[in-house]
Amino acid sequence: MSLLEVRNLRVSFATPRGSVQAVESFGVSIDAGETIALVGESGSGKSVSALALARLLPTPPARIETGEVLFEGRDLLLLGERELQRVRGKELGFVFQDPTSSLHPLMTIGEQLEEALLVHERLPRTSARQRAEWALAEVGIAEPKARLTAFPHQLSGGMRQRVMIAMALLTRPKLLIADEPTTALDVTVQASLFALLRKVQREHGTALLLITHDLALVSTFARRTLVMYAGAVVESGLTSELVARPAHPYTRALLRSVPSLSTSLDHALPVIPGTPPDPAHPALGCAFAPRCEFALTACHQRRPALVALSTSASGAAGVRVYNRRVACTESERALAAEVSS
Amino acid sequence: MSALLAVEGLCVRFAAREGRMVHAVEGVSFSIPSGGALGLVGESGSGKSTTARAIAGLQAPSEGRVLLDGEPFGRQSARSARARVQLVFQDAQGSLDPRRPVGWSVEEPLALQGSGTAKTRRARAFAALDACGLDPKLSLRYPHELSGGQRQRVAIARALVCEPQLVILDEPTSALDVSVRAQIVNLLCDLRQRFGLAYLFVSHDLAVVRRVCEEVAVMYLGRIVERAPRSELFASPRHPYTQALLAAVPEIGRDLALAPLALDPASPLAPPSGCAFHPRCPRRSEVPAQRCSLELPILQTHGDAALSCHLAAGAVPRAHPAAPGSGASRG
Amino acid sequence: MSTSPRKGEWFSDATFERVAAQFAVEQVPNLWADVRRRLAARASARWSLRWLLALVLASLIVPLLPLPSPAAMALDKQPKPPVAPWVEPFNERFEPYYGELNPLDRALVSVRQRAFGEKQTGPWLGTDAKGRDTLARILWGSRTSLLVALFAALTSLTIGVAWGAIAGLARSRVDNAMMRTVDVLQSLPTIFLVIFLLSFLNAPSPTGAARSVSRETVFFLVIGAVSWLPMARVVRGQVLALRSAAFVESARTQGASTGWIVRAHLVPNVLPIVLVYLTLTLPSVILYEAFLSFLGLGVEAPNVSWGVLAADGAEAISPLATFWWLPLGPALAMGATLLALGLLGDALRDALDVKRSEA
Amino acid sequence: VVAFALRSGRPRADFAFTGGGEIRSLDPHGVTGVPEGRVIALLYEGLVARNPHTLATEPGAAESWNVSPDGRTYTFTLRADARWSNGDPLLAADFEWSFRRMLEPATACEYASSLWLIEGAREFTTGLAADGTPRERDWSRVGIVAVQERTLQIRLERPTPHFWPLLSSHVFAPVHRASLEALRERHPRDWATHWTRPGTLVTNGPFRLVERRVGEVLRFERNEQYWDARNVALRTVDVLSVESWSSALNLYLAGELDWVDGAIPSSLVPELLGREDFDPRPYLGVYFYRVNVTRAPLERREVRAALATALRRKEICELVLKAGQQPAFSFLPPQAGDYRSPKTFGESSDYAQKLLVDAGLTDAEGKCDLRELELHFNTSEVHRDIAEVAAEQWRAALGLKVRLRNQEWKSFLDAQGKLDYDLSRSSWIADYADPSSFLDIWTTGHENNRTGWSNRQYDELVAAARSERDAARRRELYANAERILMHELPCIPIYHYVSQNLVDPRVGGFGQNALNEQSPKYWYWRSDEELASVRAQSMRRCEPVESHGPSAGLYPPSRAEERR
Amino acid sequence: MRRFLLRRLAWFALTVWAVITISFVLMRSVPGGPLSSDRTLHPSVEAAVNARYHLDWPAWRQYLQTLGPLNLDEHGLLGDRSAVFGGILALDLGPSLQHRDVSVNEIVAQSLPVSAALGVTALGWALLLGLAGGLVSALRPGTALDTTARVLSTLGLSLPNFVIASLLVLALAVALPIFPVAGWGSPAHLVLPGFALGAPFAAYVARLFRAGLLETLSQDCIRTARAKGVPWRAIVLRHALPGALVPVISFLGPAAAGILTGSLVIERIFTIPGTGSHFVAGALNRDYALAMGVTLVYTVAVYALNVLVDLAYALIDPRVELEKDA
Ligand SMILES: Nc1ncnc2c1ncn2[C@@H]1O[C@H](COP(=O)(O)OP(=O)(O)OP(=O)(O)O)[C@@H](O)[C@H]1O
Ligand SMILES: Nc1ncnc2c1ncn2[C@@H]1O[C@H](COP(=O)(O)OP(=O)(O)OP(=O)(O)O)[C@@H](O)[C@H]1O
Ligand SMILES: [Mg+2]
Ligand SMILES: [Mg+2]
Repeated sequence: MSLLEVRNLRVSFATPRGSVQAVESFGVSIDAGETIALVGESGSGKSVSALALARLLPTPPARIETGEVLFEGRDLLLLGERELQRVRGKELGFVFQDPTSSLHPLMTIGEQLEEALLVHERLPRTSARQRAEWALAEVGIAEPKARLTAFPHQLSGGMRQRVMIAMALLTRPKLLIADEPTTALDVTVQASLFALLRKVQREHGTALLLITHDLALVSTFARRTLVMYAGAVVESGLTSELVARPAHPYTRALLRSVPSLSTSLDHALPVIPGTPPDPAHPALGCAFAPRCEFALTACHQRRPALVALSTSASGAAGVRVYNRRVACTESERALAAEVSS
Repeated sequence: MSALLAVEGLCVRFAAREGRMVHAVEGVSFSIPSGGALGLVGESGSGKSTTARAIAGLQAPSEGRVLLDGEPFGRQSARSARARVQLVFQDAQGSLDPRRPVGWSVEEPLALQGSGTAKTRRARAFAALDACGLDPKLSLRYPHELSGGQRQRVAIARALVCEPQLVILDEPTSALDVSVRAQIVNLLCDLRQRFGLAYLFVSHDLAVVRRVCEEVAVMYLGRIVERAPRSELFASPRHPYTQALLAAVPEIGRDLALAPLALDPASPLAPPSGCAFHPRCPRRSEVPAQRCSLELPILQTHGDAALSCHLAAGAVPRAHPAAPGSGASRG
Repeated sequence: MSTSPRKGEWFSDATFERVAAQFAVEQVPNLWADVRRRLAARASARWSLRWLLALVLASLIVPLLPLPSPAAMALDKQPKPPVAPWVEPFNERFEPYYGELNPLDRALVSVRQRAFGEKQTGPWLGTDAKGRDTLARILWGSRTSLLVALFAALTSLTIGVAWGAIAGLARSRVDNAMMRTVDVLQSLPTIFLVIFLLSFLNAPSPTGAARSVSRETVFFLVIGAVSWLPMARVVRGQVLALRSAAFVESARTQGASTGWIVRAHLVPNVLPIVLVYLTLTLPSVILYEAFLSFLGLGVEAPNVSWGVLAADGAEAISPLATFWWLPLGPALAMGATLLALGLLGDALRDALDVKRSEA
Repeated sequence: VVAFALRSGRPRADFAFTGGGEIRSLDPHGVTGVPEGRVIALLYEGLVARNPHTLATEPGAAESWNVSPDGRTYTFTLRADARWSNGDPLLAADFEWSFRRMLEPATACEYASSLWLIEGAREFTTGLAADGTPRERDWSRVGIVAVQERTLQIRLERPTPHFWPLLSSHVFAPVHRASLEALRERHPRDWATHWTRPGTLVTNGPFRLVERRVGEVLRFERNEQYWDARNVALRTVDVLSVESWSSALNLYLAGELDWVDGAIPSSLVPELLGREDFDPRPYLGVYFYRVNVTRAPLERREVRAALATALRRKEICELVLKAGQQPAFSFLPPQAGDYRSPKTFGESSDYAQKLLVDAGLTDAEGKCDLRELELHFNTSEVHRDIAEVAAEQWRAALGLKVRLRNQEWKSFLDAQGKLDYDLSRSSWIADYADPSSFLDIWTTGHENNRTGWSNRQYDELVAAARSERDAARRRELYANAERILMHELPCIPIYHYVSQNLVDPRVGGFGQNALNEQSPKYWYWRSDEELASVRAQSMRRCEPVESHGPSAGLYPPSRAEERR
Repeated sequence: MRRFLLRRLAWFALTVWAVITISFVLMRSVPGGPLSSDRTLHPSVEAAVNARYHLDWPAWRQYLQTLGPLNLDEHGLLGDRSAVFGGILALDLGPSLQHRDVSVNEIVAQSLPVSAALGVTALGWALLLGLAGGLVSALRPGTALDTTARVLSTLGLSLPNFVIASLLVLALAVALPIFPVAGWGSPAHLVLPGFALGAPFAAYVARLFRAGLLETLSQDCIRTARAKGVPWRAIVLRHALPGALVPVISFLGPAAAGILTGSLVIERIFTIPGTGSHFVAGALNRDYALAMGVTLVYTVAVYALNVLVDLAYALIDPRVELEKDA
């Protein structure tokens, strides 16, 4: 059984101008110790899905319409607030996208770090403080002891982001959901942070759901990848396979647009023409169809389901091989042909 | 050809507790010609945003000056002059009025200049949103109803809509997905080519910097440590910090280098003596007599490039970082 | 590289045409439209607004209504408990004595006399110790109280908000001077001001002709002098915080003038808190009028105000005999009005709070 | 803070009453008001006192006296056992010194002028001789001499019948010289605030001050040094300061107060009238409107007369006031001693209307040409009520427009003093039951005239009456004066007061007199039997109310022995 | 911090001076004087009384006399020590002109603790009811509980406190004699007046607290706390409360001052010997000394409370810099 199993999550927001379908269908399953990357269009519902599965969205205006979030077999969506508290923070860590507003401006860094330990492990204050100090040192903050008494506004943006990461790692959760954890950091710091994450994962078997736009980072760090578009997962699979042979036209287009230090500057970066669909007025057919170069008439009429492309029994022993799934009528056909050939 | 923007000896210092000073920016000078693009990269907290804000006139420089077309530029400049320089804030959420629909915010610069009728203004706002890859229908939404990337694009559209001459972009693409990022990058390049728009581009994303900018400056603790044309900098970085930076860039197909630098960013409150980078510098031993920790290197110009490093004289450029580094196992 | 670009060519209008085709352009991105929509969606706001409008209307046209005169006494009657409207809907005992009236009201009263003649409503809310109709007095009294509230709202909104905004935006010296003025004014017991102004502005005229300044005017002046003080403080605090907000700075880099920033950014962002304070100021002002009436410094008889009625009503509460309808009427009127104001203010605040949208 | 402020409650006093708010002073030479007089009466005793039931003069500190045949020299013999509360003997010199103090300008005694009927007193206070020339102050020229240790002689300017009631009033109370002078020595600047503190204040009355909390309470205990202490029943008396009459009523009904005297809200009067403990009695005071005779239409007598006759006073008394106040058609109340006011005017709106028509101020259709008049009163509910009714009556009868204008007390007085009014509410409460107390104030230039009215004939009549020794002749002179006053009507009398005492039925020794004057030393609590017998004898038909007093009663030591 | 307090002290002196001057001018320009009474005094007597209280002095001299221990009469700068009182700088406000046996200092000393006790009780009621009401309605916005709390709070806001007080007396002192009808002396005497005085303030507190709580609860940092698994109660108490209290605290300054003066009506109804009645009595009786005394008390109270509020801000919010915002 996987650590986290999310099925068919649907989230909408009530706005004064009608309801907005932010997440249409989101599903993922994560094993212990595994790293899964969630990439996709900005505005495609990554953050909302992540927040929704931990039930951290304000309701109203948000509404979780359907779905199942099985964490170690329990459905988080059905848990009482009290039981949920026991899961959150202890077994489920969260790094938010915006560290500035996510830290409490009126509490010291130390207080905020200790809190989870005091709540979940009922540590005495002094040892909680000790642990907090270590955690700060771990994420590379100089003079951690002094920083414990600092307030968030006294830190630079990068430092705040690292505090958020330290806070999430403090209780060594079983699952860490990190929403763009390193956007405000320069690449050298980013590299060291990922080294730390990797170490924690190795030592504690922490699973990681990494939301990011950095496909290069994904390719080096995540074992599996989910691609979202317009509120739905459109492709998932092993990162290496997905990078090597993207099945969904959106994934393909995405990979094509990745800039790198080595590509030629002569041509403009390939982009996906058109604009993403308006979640307030979802289209009937495939959400990507209006921008898709391969779109068929069927694409505009029927929403393709996320289906398995191939089931391969190969791979090293003990390593589960995942279904490669894609939600595209066209590539389903094309890939099926390729695999069978 | 005279520079569109010239920054001369810019220093920004903040008063900190107990009478100490934060030397956020120290003696930064550069210039951007009309239609030029300078990338500003560097350590987080090294003063990039502060430089950008000082140029935009949001932060009074403690020393030095900013010239636009040879004229001093700042808070007191006329509205027409100020409209020629636009700033995209690092924090897109904060730079949009939380109680205004984003469409209103995009129209605001046009309304301020009083250009066109309400209808043409809206048309241009929609077009700018569209050019940044946003559905104009989103213009009815409030900032908090948008995703991080959508907000960032609104902020970019807002800066571009009034067709300035210079845009200062502070990490404009950090929250964007690659495809949108590509779109923005293309848009920026396109605008530059077609209309001679100039950029000061602050970013952590070196690949994007490489695409957008012709020249790149690297900052470390408030100072520019290296400045070079793009081809030169990415091909043969000369400052050890630049080298470390480039080495840490993740690339598809290349495994992440493991922490090449010690995680010990110095604080601008108490910068290290001598070269600010020396405590972390992997190559300081190559300079004799502990010169790095005693003497502040000065920024020396070599042709198009400039470098501030004691190694400079006898430095041998390192191998290109894109070459496969040490292998590390996957998590 | 082309030379300096012409304005308006970067983003072609073609895009606009395309967008406009699939998008209702009339839908202007407009905060106020949203606020209106949200307000309209709220039942409590609708009812409050209706009640307030009805009250304002009633107080405007009260001379036209077939009510007994609020001043005509019937001394042969003791305070009389209410008679249900269905028991005695109307009687024919109208006595057209109103005391002093302005020409407009006089005209309205004569219209009323022509229309209804001797007919007048029964004592639906009872009568007071001098046989005057409580309902009529409450409606006539609403004029003073509503005017006081209106005046206080106006001064708070104009002087208070402007003062606070200017202090918040100004450099430190001006700010300091302005806030110290507020300090001093706030430290001055209001009661002094009242007595001072009453005896000063209401000062004798040697000929015995009509006084130039009526007591109500004095009252409004005092209210005006003090009611904006807390508002100025609050607004200043908000403006101080907003002044350095990124979106204000961003507008500044666009070359926005201070006036624009105030109008376009500060107002909508300060408004929610201003509204909260306003809904707190109005009751306290209406009650202050009641307090002064309790001290006998309120409006002049035979004019009435809710404060006078409440004070009289409170006097009538005694263990010996309780004329319960005397305090009840004004209390209900005040309660309902202030409740409506409060609910409306809450609704407005919530409507402005774009984050907490309830569709 | 709470604990500090709530210093533990004192036990309830034997008797508690209130006369309204905080009193001005405990210095008998520094007060004028009725509530102050009540407190002074607890603390001090003058040479003579007045019997609360009969208002007859009875011995006080002086046990006997005689009057010289010319009626000008009074010789008092002080009791041998008269003592101050600290045990010092009370001597004639104390009285001499006290009267002198009263007359010293520096004392600033507001009642000093009432002593000017004593020979040389006026000159002593003002420093001016009778002809107005400045003159050295010389006490020896004043007719107050302590001829012996216990003999005091007072010489009046001329024989004065109302000297007796005056003498028993609180102004003539003695103050203790030694303690006052010692304090003055010690606190030259603020001796006054030290002098009246409990423990420092030395008095000679039936009670002495033991506690004072401003705005809250004055507590008194029986003065065991008082010569008649054996006849004083109450051991402790509280005088509470209660600003609001409804609160006073509440406190009374809850048994916290035993006597409330004051303006009971008129809406409650009907509820009280049938009760045993509320028995309004005529009171020596008149409620009237001053008319500013210096202003345009009011300088005409016809207008004033029209105003006076157009009022329907009965309506005001019965429907507004309700406590049995009497409509006033004369300035003096009917109870002013032997004096009877002449009949002068009546009420008739037709007559009033005719007056105006005859004067050419109202045309045949009854359209009044008079300008709008302003009715000026000080802020108070009852004044407002009366003014509203009066204004309405004038409007109905004369078609006159009358605007109301209320002012708070001090501004009101200021405006009245400056003659800045048309019609202004006033009242006059007599110090003693004598026409002079009412009619003197209307003489030309009298500081309490305040209407601008002046009449030579009137002045002469009053002056003649003042020195007339023959009582009947004197009454005659005063009646003629009042006739002039009520013809000229610079003041429009409205009603004569009643006292409105709300007093526990069990209280005995409570005086019901026209001055509502009380003598605290007579107060006691009736036992159940006595109460029952009093009730049985009572002529009034009223419902008995429950008493909060001690059912066993509380009698003075002398009576207690008697009963035993 | 010390600099802040020192600066505030300097401003304080200036404010007090301004208030003294303004009230002096106001008081003296109002018609009527401390001596005017129903029975006009004989001019010579009046002159004597005026001289006794130096009311015959020119205004500037009275003003200086009010201010300080300088006594500018013919006996030289410090005078012959016969001045009635020492002046504000000497903390001697002199005798009351109305209650002539007592000094204003004494009156203030006696009545201030009473008012303070009443005020503390009223504030206690206000905070107890207000915070509870605000909490209830903010935690369950939109529910019946919320609506009830809000309607109650509006009622509290809209009923004049004298009506509330009269009804309370009728119900809880007369009909059911649980509490004394009026008077002072025991804790039971405090309950009803405290409640009547505190009720409108409770309503204010409830509204401000509700608004503040809703605002803070919608912030992102609350989401962080929830993500850490902090129990809801701890979130409300530790994370949301400080921020939500800010508007309440800024209201408490003026409120406490209002309780000092606004207690007049309550004091009257319950016959409580507090300072409230002296405000009006001082002004109405033209008791210049008493009026000045209570004005000073009020000014000091308002100012001190404002400083306390600012300090509380700084205590709650580390981003507030006291020096900058003084
Ligand atoms: N409160 C809200 N009200 C209405 N719509 C919302 C709200 N919050 C988010 N949305 C919409 O939901 C969609 C998904 O948003 P989400 O934040 O999950 O995007 P994302 O994938 O995280 O994007 P990014 O990478 O830019 O952060 C977006 O279209 C956004 O506009
Ligand atoms: N208002 C301020 N007061 C005090 N110090 C400040 C202020 N603004 C910035 N600093 C300090 O100045 C330094 C430079 O900050 P700046 O925001 O320019 O960095 P940056 O290069 O943009 O970093 P990042 O990449 O994280 O955005 C930082 O150490 C920061 O702490
Ligand atoms: Mg996101
Ligand atoms: Mg930055």
